Amino acid sequence: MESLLMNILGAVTTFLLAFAVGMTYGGLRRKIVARVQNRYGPPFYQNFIDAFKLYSKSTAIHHGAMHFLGPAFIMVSSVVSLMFIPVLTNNQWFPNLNFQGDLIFLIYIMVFGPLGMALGAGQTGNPNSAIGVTRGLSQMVGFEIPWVMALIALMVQYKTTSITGLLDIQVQSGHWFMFENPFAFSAAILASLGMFRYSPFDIVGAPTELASGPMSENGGKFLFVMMSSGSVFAFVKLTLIVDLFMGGASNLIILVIKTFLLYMIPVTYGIVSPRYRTEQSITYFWGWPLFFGLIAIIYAVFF
Amino acid sequence: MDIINIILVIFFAGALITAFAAKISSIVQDILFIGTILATSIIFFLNINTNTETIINLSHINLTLGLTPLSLYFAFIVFGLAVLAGFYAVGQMQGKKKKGYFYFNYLLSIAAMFGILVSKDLVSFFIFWEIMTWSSYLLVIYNGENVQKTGIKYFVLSAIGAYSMLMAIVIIHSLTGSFLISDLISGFNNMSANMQILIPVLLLTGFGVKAALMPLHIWAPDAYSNAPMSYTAIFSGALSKMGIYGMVIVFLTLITKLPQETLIRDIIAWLGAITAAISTLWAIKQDDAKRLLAYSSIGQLGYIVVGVAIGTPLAMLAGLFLAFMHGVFKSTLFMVVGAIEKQTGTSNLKEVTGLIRKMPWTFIAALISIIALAGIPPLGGFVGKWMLYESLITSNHYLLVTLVFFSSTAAFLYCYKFLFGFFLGQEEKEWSHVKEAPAIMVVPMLILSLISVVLGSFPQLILKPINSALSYYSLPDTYNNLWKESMIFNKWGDQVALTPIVYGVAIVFIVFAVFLFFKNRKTSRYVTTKDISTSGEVPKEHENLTFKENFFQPFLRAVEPAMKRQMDKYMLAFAKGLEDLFDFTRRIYNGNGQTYAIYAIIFVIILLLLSNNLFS
Amino acid sequence: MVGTPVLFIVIPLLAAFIIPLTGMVWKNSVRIIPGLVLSYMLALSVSLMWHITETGTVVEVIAGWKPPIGINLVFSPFSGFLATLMIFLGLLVWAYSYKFKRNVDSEPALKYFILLMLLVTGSVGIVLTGDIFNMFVFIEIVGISGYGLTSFYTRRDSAEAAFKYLFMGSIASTFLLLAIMIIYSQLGTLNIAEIADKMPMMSNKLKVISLIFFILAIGIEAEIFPLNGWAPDVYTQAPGPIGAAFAGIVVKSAIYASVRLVYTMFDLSGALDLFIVIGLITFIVAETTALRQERLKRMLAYSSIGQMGLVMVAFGIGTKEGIFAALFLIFNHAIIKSLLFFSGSYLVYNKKNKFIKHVNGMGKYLPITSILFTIGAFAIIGLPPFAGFWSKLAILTAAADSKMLMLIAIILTVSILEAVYYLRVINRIYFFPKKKSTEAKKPTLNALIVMISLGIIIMVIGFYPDLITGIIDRAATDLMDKTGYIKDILTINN
Amino acid sequence: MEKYLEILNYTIYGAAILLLLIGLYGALTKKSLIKIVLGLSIMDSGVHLLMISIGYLKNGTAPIFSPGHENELAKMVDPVPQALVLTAIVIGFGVTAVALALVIRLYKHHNTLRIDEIKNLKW
Repeated sequence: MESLLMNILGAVTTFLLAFAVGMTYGGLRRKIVARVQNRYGPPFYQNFIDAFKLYSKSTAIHHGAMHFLGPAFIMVSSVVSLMFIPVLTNNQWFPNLNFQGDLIFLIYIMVFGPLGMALGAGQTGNPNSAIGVTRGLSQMVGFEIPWVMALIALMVQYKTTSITGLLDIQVQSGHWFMFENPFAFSAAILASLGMFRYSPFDIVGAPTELASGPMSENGGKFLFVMMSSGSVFAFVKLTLIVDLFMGGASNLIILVIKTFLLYMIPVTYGIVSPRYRTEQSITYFWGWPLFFGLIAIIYAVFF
Repeated sequence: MDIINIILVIFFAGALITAFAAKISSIVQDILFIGTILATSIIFFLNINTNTETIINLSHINLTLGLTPLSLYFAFIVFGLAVLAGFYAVGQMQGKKKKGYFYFNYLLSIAAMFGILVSKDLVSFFIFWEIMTWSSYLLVIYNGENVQKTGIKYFVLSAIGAYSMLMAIVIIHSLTGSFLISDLISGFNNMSANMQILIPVLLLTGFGVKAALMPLHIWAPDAYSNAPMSYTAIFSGALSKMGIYGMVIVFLTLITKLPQETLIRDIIAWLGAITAAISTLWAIKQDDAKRLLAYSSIGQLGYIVVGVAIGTPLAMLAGLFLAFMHGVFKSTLFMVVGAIEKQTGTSNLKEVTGLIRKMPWTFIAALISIIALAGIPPLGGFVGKWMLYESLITSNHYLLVTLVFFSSTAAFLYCYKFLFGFFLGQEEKEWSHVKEAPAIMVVPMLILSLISVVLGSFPQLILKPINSALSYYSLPDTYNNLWKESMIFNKWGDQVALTPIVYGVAIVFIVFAVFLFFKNRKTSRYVTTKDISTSGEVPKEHENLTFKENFFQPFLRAVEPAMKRQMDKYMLAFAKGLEDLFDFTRRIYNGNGQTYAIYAIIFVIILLLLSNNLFS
Repeated sequence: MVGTPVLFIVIPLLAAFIIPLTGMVWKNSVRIIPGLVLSYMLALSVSLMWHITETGTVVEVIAGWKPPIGINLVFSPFSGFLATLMIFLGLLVWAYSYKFKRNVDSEPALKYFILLMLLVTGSVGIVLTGDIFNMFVFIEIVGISGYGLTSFYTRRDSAEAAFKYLFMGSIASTFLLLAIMIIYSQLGTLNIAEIADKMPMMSNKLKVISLIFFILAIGIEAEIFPLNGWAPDVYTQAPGPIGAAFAGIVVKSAIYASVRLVYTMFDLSGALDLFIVIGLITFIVAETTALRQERLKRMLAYSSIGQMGLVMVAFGIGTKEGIFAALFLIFNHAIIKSLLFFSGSYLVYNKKNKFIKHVNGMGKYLPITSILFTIGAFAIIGLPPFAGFWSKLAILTAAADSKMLMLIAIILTVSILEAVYYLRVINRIYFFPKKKSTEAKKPTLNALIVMISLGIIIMVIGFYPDLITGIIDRAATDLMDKTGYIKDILTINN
Repeated sequence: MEKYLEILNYTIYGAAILLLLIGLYGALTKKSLIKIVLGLSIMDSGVHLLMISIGYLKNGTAPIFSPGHENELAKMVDPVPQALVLTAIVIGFGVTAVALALVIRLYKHHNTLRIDEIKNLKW
């Protein structure tokens, strides 16, 4: 009973941590982008303010059951995948459900979110939402392939599909996989650009246009849930890559540093790139990232 | 009489009586139809026994019937779907013409599938296979649309498959002197190397047709979409599994004994994966839900073929599990389309829209099945997909797994298109009259969706019979090894525990759904889908807010090169060319009696000239 | 035992003379007497079949001259099987056409039934006779009655068909006589058994020439390619049931003759391979030609020719399984093709051109006929559980046992074409809208009974082939037993 | 001289075969239906002649048993071909009659006797 309670406590803590880190990173990104674009930009805690504002707003209208369920689906995706990722190398702290799933499972549960978002957006009847969803799903097919190839390369190289297993190998040997198999790392990083949906892959949400993309019909608590899910999800992705390629983190500070450095890659890449059209981004992902993925697998098999 | 015979006799008698009951009354026909299915299923489920064997003695051929654990597993699929789709069919066929024709062929094809499964010798296997083919052919052309194109295409492809199988059967008989499958298995080692290749290839061709494997799949989109949906549920759900069933036997018993084992396995697996990838792309392109699902079926069967072809214990588990799951969710989806078609009169995704509030139960069934199809945890589809990927990775098929993964990810696109097209989006006035389908149609769908949900948390329900089926063909026991209760492992010992996953997903989902619901329920009100924020403007009445055209245009533009070449077109062109050739050659018979006489003289002269060579 | 084999010949010939006389008194007797004669022949042959299972082959010596001098009739399991089948079909054709031409005045009907009876008699004679010249005579009887039946309808292009048939038939008879004379001049006998006995004495060259002449002559009747140009025309233009009679009776007798030649008379080794080649070419050409036919009966005709090619192939395999398969195929083809011709004639009843498109939508107006046609088509394609499947399985098994894999592949490939054109017709019957100009004609009761009984036979054989396989097996054994045949005839002492 | 007479014995065969070929030629090349029927008849005659000549013996006697001539058995011509020819002639006659009847019908139906114009049934 006590362990169950501890588990739940741990899970909630993990969630809060992910929420906080994700929100902060989001705010920092806004700031950095603004500074690069020679604007002043919002403070780094702006996202917290936004979230609080959204949470306290009451929702006036809804479009039906899926409108409610869509955000819940998204949340399931980010939270459950968070539960299955070791946050720290020392598993005593946040064990959650680390040993119960593996990478394949994680890949699948991570795509659960977009589908949920798609369903919620579909119910609203806003054509812009649906257009955004189709773009998002198409783009997802694009980046999932190199991403999966990178992961397969790792799994093949180390004969395990478990995240904790891969992490343990890194911790014990002291070698990070980003150096052991740099191609896999490149493919994963390039794929993660798409996952974050920052520029140049931001046609899905189309944030610079007014009220377009999957979220355009969501406001208030719907948007709050989506936003927090997004933040958690960003944390999940970063932690996952850190776990898989950068030897994990033995404590929170290292985790923050590593994830932040990692996070800067899509952010800076986005700042300097103009937006791609959907098919351009798909072909982008099936270019170099796919090639790297292929090389990674070959490297993993033969070396 | 033996149970198997009784079931078959009931089926055949029931089919005939049902067909002729049209003279009496429509209700009686329905009752007889349902009665036949229920009676046979009840007899079957109450008397499951894999030990009995019935031998029907003919003068030179003995037909041996009996169940094996593997066929028992497939019989579950067949009978389960037959009953549910049967009830559904009664609902769907209300007020339609040619009910007797439909019921007759429906029952006959179920009987034939059962017959295939209980056949222990190749002749009865082939007999039932052919009965299945023609009864399903008659149902494919039931709607009378494109009968010459769709129907003939289906039949020709089926005939190619069946005849290559027949060729294999007679060759086997000439080599072993027996038609028994067990004799084939035991005598396979003594055959010459050529025959050892030829026989499996021929058999696989035969099964590949029904399993819609790559170059032989061209019948499937048309056939699946033209048959009545209540039958397509069976067609795609159970009938295609007969091909899988045959493949499983071939791979488990024959291919393993070959020196070229890995080569054949790889070829078939790659064919399966390519099938899956290409047909997924085509499914994304379809605007008709039936065709979308048809292509999706081909793709799903491709996964199953991959699993079966790879043939490691885990891959076999995956293939067979997916076979069951595909039967469950794909028949649900076909039923959904059927229900929508019955209620709205069309199955075009471009026309129908916004049915979620009109047909909520259908939507739930569709949603669950789509999630299962997409392989997203915690539903049953995930278990199969997981095992498939793990088996591919652990057996060193890295590019194959990438390809499979690609098609499985791309499948999300058509999944969404299906759900969005029918249920989500704008609620147009045109469909405001639509009502939920009758209960007799909805309940089977819901039961099937429930199965999808249950299997996601308790895969052992299905893994146990699969395990006994596999151990019958002397594969190592997989219990404790690859699965244990609701835990599944791979060869490297990595595991996925479904129970925590299901709990986790359920808890998170409920927490947030409840949160959103209770926080918003009081304050918010429902508004129609016309009342949306289009960039801050209020949309006017005449403005089109429905997004239907060119749904995945950007994606399709990106994958265009892969879709340029269509096997279908090549094959049709080939058939057309052949027919024209024959049309030309038949001019030998030019109508002039004298020419015929000249032919005769030429014939004699040729024979005389060749006589030295002919009669040495 | 109701009688001796000679009655097969005597009774119908006698009746043929009497019928015109009785026809003057009682017009209906013209229809009825042939039926009675055929029924009697059926009863006779069935009882003989029963008899020979106990006593072995019955050899009838005519006019007290013992073989090899006298003419003899041989009722062996093989010839008896074919004779019974032919008479049975003849009876069915009679029953089917009993009221077929009710609206035709009795004068042509008189010809029709007598000619039908003679057709059957001639074919039975070919099968039963043990003498090659006698065989020639019977072939001519079949031919002449065939010409008459073909040109039965004056309004169609029937004379054209009949003339082509006659043309080819005359050439056939010339070469048949030549072949017979070559053999006679060398061996000094016309008795098949004695010829077979003395055959090694003949020089190889003459043997080959006479065999080729025989093959030409009998091949014309057996519709082998390229000698079958007349056949589709005749099938198309003759009255519907006569198409069945040709497919089921005449061709079978010719096949019998050719088989008797190759298996019993000649001892040339390459003859069987020739059979396979010719049969296969016939099969392929006929089936591919049938694919794009526009007329129903012509399609059925080509299909029939193709099946005969397949029978030749099966005989050419040369093993007992092959003969078994061939005989099974003969039986099935006789039954099934008759059903197809019978029901097909009603599907395109009132149309002069009998285009396939005239069957459009008939499934609704002629449900039973359509179902029977469907059963027939499925059976001839070889779909289980209909009769045709077993013969197809038998022939493929025989081919496989003889290691002829290419043969199996070709047969199966061509069978797909066969399936295609039959299914096209079936699709038209059920799924195409009826043409306004066509009108459905309900089959008469007798025709319906005949068709249904044929359908039932197809189904029953399909479910339980053992009903017939025993007889066929004995027949096949009998044909293989060449020395037994010679001994049976030459040592007869009654 | 003897030698030439010996050859002359075989001329009958040559004549028969020549007749056969003439008939065949006529049947195969002439376009008129009547000529074709004539050709067929000539063919028949050729065969009949051949048959007769096969049974013929030089200086043979009629195949009739009569008292006192029992020792001439070997000199008798073979009676069988003669019987056969009789039958064949009758049959040939019948066939020719039917053929001519058909020719009349054809002429009425098609208004021509050219066989290459009577091609309603083909392919």
